[in-house]
Amino acid sequence: MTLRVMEKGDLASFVERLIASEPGAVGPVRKDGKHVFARLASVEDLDLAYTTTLLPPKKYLFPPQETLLRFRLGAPPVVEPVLEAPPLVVIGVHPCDLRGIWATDRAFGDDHVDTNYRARREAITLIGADCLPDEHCFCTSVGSHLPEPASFDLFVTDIGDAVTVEIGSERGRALLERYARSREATAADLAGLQKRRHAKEAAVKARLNVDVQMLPLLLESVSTSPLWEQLGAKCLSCGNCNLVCPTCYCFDVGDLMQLNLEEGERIRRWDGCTLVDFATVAGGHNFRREAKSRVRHRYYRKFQYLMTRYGRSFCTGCGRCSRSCLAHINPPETINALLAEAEREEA
Amino acid sequence: MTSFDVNVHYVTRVEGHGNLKARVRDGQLEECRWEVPEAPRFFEAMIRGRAYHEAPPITSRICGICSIGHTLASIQGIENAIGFVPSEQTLLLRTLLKHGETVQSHILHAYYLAAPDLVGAPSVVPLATSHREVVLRAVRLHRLANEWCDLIGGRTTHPIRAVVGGWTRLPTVEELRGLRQRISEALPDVEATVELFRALPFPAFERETEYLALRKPDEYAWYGGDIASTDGDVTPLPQYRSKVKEFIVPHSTAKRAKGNRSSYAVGALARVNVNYDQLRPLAKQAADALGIRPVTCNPYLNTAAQVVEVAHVMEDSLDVIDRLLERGLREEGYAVQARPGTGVGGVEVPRGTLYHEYTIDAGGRITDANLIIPTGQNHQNIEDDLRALVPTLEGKSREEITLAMEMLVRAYDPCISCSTHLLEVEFV
Amino acid sequence: MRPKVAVFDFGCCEGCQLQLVNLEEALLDLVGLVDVRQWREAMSEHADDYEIALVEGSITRESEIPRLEAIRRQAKVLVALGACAHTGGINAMKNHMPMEQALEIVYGDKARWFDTIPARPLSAYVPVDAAVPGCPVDRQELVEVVKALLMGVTPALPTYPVCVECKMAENVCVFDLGLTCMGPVTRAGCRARCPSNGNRCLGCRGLVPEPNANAHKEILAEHGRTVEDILAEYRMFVSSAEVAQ
Amino acid sequence: MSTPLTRQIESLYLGRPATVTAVRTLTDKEKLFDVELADGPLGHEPGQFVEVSVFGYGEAPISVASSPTAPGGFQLCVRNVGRVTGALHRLEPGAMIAIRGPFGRGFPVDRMRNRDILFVAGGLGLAPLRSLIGYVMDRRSEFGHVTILVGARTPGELLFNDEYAGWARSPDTEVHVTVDRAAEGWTGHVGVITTLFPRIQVDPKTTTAVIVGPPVMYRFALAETFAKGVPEDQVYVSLERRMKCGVGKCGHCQINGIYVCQKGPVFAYAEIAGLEEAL
Ligand SMILES: Cc1cc2nc3c(=O)[nH]c(=O)nc-3n(C[C@H](O)[C@H](O)[C@H](O)COP(=O)(O)OP(=O)(O)OC[C@H]3O[C@@H](n4cnc5c(N)ncnc54)[C@H](O)[C@@H]3O)c2cc1C
Ligand code: SF4
Ligand code: SF4
Ligand code: SF4
Repeated sequence: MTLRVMEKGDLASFVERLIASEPGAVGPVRKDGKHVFARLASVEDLDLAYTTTLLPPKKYLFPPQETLLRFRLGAPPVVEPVLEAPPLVVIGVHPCDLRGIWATDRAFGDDHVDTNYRARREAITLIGADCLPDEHCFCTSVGSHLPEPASFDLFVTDIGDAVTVEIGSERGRALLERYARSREATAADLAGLQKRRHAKEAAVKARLNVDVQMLPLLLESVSTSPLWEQLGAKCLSCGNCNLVCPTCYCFDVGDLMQLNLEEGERIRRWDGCTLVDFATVAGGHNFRREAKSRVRHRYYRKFQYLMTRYGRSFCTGCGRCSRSCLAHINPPETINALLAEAEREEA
Repeated sequence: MTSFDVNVHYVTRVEGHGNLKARVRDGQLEECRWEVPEAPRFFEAMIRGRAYHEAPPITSRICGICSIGHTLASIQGIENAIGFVPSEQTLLLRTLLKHGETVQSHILHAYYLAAPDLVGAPSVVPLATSHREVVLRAVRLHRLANEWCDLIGGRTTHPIRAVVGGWTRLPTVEELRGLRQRISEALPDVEATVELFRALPFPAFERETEYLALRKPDEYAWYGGDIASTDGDVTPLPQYRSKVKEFIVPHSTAKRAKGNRSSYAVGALARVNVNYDQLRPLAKQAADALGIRPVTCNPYLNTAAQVVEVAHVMEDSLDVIDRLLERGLREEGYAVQARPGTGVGGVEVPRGTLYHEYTIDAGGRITDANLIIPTGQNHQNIEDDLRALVPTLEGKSREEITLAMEMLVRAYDPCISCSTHLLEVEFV
Repeated sequence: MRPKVAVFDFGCCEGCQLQLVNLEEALLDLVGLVDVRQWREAMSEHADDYEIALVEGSITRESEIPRLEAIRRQAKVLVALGACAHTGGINAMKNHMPMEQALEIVYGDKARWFDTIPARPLSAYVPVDAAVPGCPVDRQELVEVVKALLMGVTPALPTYPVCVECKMAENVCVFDLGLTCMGPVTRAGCRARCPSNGNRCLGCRGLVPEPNANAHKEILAEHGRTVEDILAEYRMFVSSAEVAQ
Repeated sequence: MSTPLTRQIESLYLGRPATVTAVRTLTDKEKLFDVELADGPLGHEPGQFVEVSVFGYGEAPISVASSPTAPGGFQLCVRNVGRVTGALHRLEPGAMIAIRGPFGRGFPVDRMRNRDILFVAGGLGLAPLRSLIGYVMDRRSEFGHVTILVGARTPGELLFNDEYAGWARSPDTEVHVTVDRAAEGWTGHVGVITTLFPRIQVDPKTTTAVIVGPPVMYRFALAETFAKGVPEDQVYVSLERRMKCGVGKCGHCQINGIYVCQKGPVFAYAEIAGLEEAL
């Protein structure tokens, strides 16, 4: 890894030049007192002093709705695959969201490679940034508080009077060389970076009271816990937790016709396993009829099913679901309650 | 001499249901009933006990055609009741939204509902082929008006952003600029509309009538003002009940209203008659071209007056937008302090003056409401017009007379769905 | 063969029919794909051989029931257009007060002249094949439903709540703005129009098929709404639902 | 990355063009479609499924109902339940559709070779089973005794009833058919499919059971099979789930940690026995 250092003023002009010269630059901007990733018209729009955005940058890799095919009916129908991949520089991605991208890279890259995801992924440059945890963040508990090494092109950390820039890829290096004035990092800079990281770790308050790698095992024993019943009673089946989650990637597919009923497209749209009909089949049979089984499924996906398959937790600790669940269902409380229950049983 | 019965069950191409029943004997209208079998919907009762801020979204549902007008009248009535004074920016945006509705509704009525009569077509559907250019122009203007209301109000019908206290969301500067550009680009379509209606044969028929409209000293009134009559008297809005006298007559089916005479009219023609001096230049030209000057007493020309008003509000909107842009848009929020009280809102909606009166208690709940819609005010006038019209049709066929009567009803653009005060009565 | 369509209305504000007109150019296209046989609000032509009936409004008078039944007998497909037809809509607010009282408030001593019954959705009297929810209907959804009918498909409504579309639109949740919202129990399909415009969802599209109303009411209470407020909330657009009683 | 790219290259969601060459009505709700791919054979194993596109309507997972040993294209047996299946039902011979797949894991024919096979098919479950039955019939000598149990709610709902006699004529093969409710002219057995079990002989040491049917059927049919002593790893089922992509992405078909489209739809009972959500 190469570490460079930029003066703060130089960071602003770097961003300004990215906005001016690269085809698309997005970053966190304010919206009704929160933050969202959005187009940057100028560096003034960018607000790096944020905790999490409402939606993770997933929306650029796997948009809420996306066209897969376009077709024109006829004999034979003319069908054309659509792979949209607008080049994009995403500025200010936090470590948890980089981990989220690590996760969707795995899920969409496994076995049958998802061509649409891959095309977008290849067209995106990720410039990470360190963050300001709030009471919902628990990244340190799932090991996503440090920038995922292979996931970013550049990663910027504020060390007080300057910023360090980690170079994660050739693409990142090229951008830096082309648009930024930076210098070699000194031992003092490195110390500053370490200090900043420790400060951030100390600032993360929410936590899972268990080593994350133990979670698949823990969940093995608690699938019939009364806790699921309690959560099911509170859950609105609103899907908020799915939709805001950087590692939820389920989708629905359907055809949309134009009014001429001759041309149309096949689209995919975000779906969520907490929604009532997620597992309903023709004939009306619902394989996860009750809210409790849907909530449970979601937790098992994050901390057991996908974790077992890919080796690391599919929860990034970003706390988005905790923030957006009106019923206050959140991973730290849920996991800690399950743990306490398992420990009680053991005793 | 002609003798026959007219019985048009559901006059078509009006918003809502209206039945026209008449008995003509020897060319005289012996019996005439303009019936409104619309279901009563009890809005005044339904909002009792509701929180004051719920009145606008609920009363908006009185009428889908003038839902913006209902929303604004309701907001105005509530704000007057609780003692809230809206900001200038808020008022400018309300005017802009109101203007959007005026274009929306007037274009709909003039082109889609009234024009087919004037060219002898049963509806706009065949016109889509025979007069494609005209229909496409109507669609363009209508689309503009709808997108305009979407932009300012958040939705074309039942606006979302306009609330007691102000706005939940403002348009952006770019959006306002874009709207301004689109409105100015549409002015040629407005001129073409004036040309079109100038060439159409409006029936010649006049009956002396009292016209009522809101009036303000400094501008053509849409939102608030005093109640001015072509008879010369002026009534402050809070005293509306002294001017708008509601009554029920035994042979009628709807609650009606009268002013100085047995009946009065509200609507586009009433407004142009009352506020002619405040029309913008483009609208003045249109009025000239269409032969309207105060006081014009041909009810068929209400449609022409609508065209004049379209010209007026389009031009006025350019000015409103300029003023908004000059001031710069500011996030003001919409928090209010509510105190108990009674307040009246008066808004000129496409079909005439709409009154919303509310009484609010100390807990911010509505204890009483009175809503008077324009079409109810016009009912008696429509009937009086019909009585005067039939003898002038001497020698015409039964079909022609029926059509002339139907057209007259349609010219009022009656929006009967606003059935807060409309009732169906079975007479024995 | 273009399917023959007719448009009807019962007690309502006619804002939903208006959305048909508001389709603008798309309406011209549509008129090419279907054969409009009657539509009182827009045309004088009138024929009774329709196959698809778009019916707006709720049933609020005894005398409307036979008319609705006649429409049902003729139509192969009966579509409830808008909240009033689909769920009873705002008209059903009056069902929560004694009918005599409602009459008296509005009509005083003339009250006895009226034929009025509690407002009910069409489905309270006849089978309904499809619905376009909302007050007013969403034009995009309206077009989707019409297209589905033209393609021979039973239109399916989302069974998930408005929150889904609200999150996709990346709105700040109105609960975070200090207000409360019907979104979590309201059927999606409007692309979260009200929250996206800075307001709160009032529930005009009706409830999702399986609302967790208890949990929702608890959340409203937690956000400072009184029991009275909460009931009022449920008694605006979903008055006829069980959870509003 | 400087130019926006809409690359006209391979897409995971693009199917292969195919033609419906014949349509046969089987019951009120099911039709059988003969399908030929424009670019060559499907190359499926018994029990696999394909994603069928009817453009304008969407895509649906459908099991291949014919054996790979059958000549020509392949067959799909489709029940009309909604958008895509309804559109399929309206197709005439000559119509063009698109096919992705074959997907999933089929029946392990190699493990079944030389063993006795007990087929239990409830309702539409016969559609995927028929691909295996056809395979076994075409290579009859490679398998032991074959018992086929077929059940449907009513005689009118029995699928492929013109083929039962042919199967029964194969050496060492028995076919038993039952309906839940009889109808006029029905002289056969009446009762749910489990009522056929007392009539058959099963050697648990040499038998592989293959059971496919609606969710409600499994519990009872499995109990009967186990009661005959067949071990859990010699019992195969084919599971249906909601499924959109067919390739392990969309998440709908997941049963606990398992994707039906990847690991299934065919499972040895032993693989899913512990999974709460499986049956
Ligand atoms: C591996 C597999 C093999 C199958 N084999 C066959 C077969 O051989 N023959 C056959 O007729 N059917 C088969 N099915 C079922 C078939 O896929 C569904 O009936 C079909 O997808 C319904 O689509 P539709 O568009 O017609 O219905 P829709 O209009 O989409 O929906 C109708 C109902 O089906 C549910 N549904 C929607 N999508 C799916 C889906 N992908 N899977 C299941 N239910 C869904 C909906 O919740 C709704 O209740 C199989 C399913 C799977 C998973
Ligand atoms: S499960 Fe919740 S905390 Fe974990 S990654 Fe998803 S949204 Fe973030
Ligand atoms: S956000 Fe909360 S209430 Fe909504 S589905 Fe998720 S767990 Fe349930
Ligand atoms: S604003 Fe309303 S609809 Fe949107 S997420 Fe919040 S509760 Fe749901």
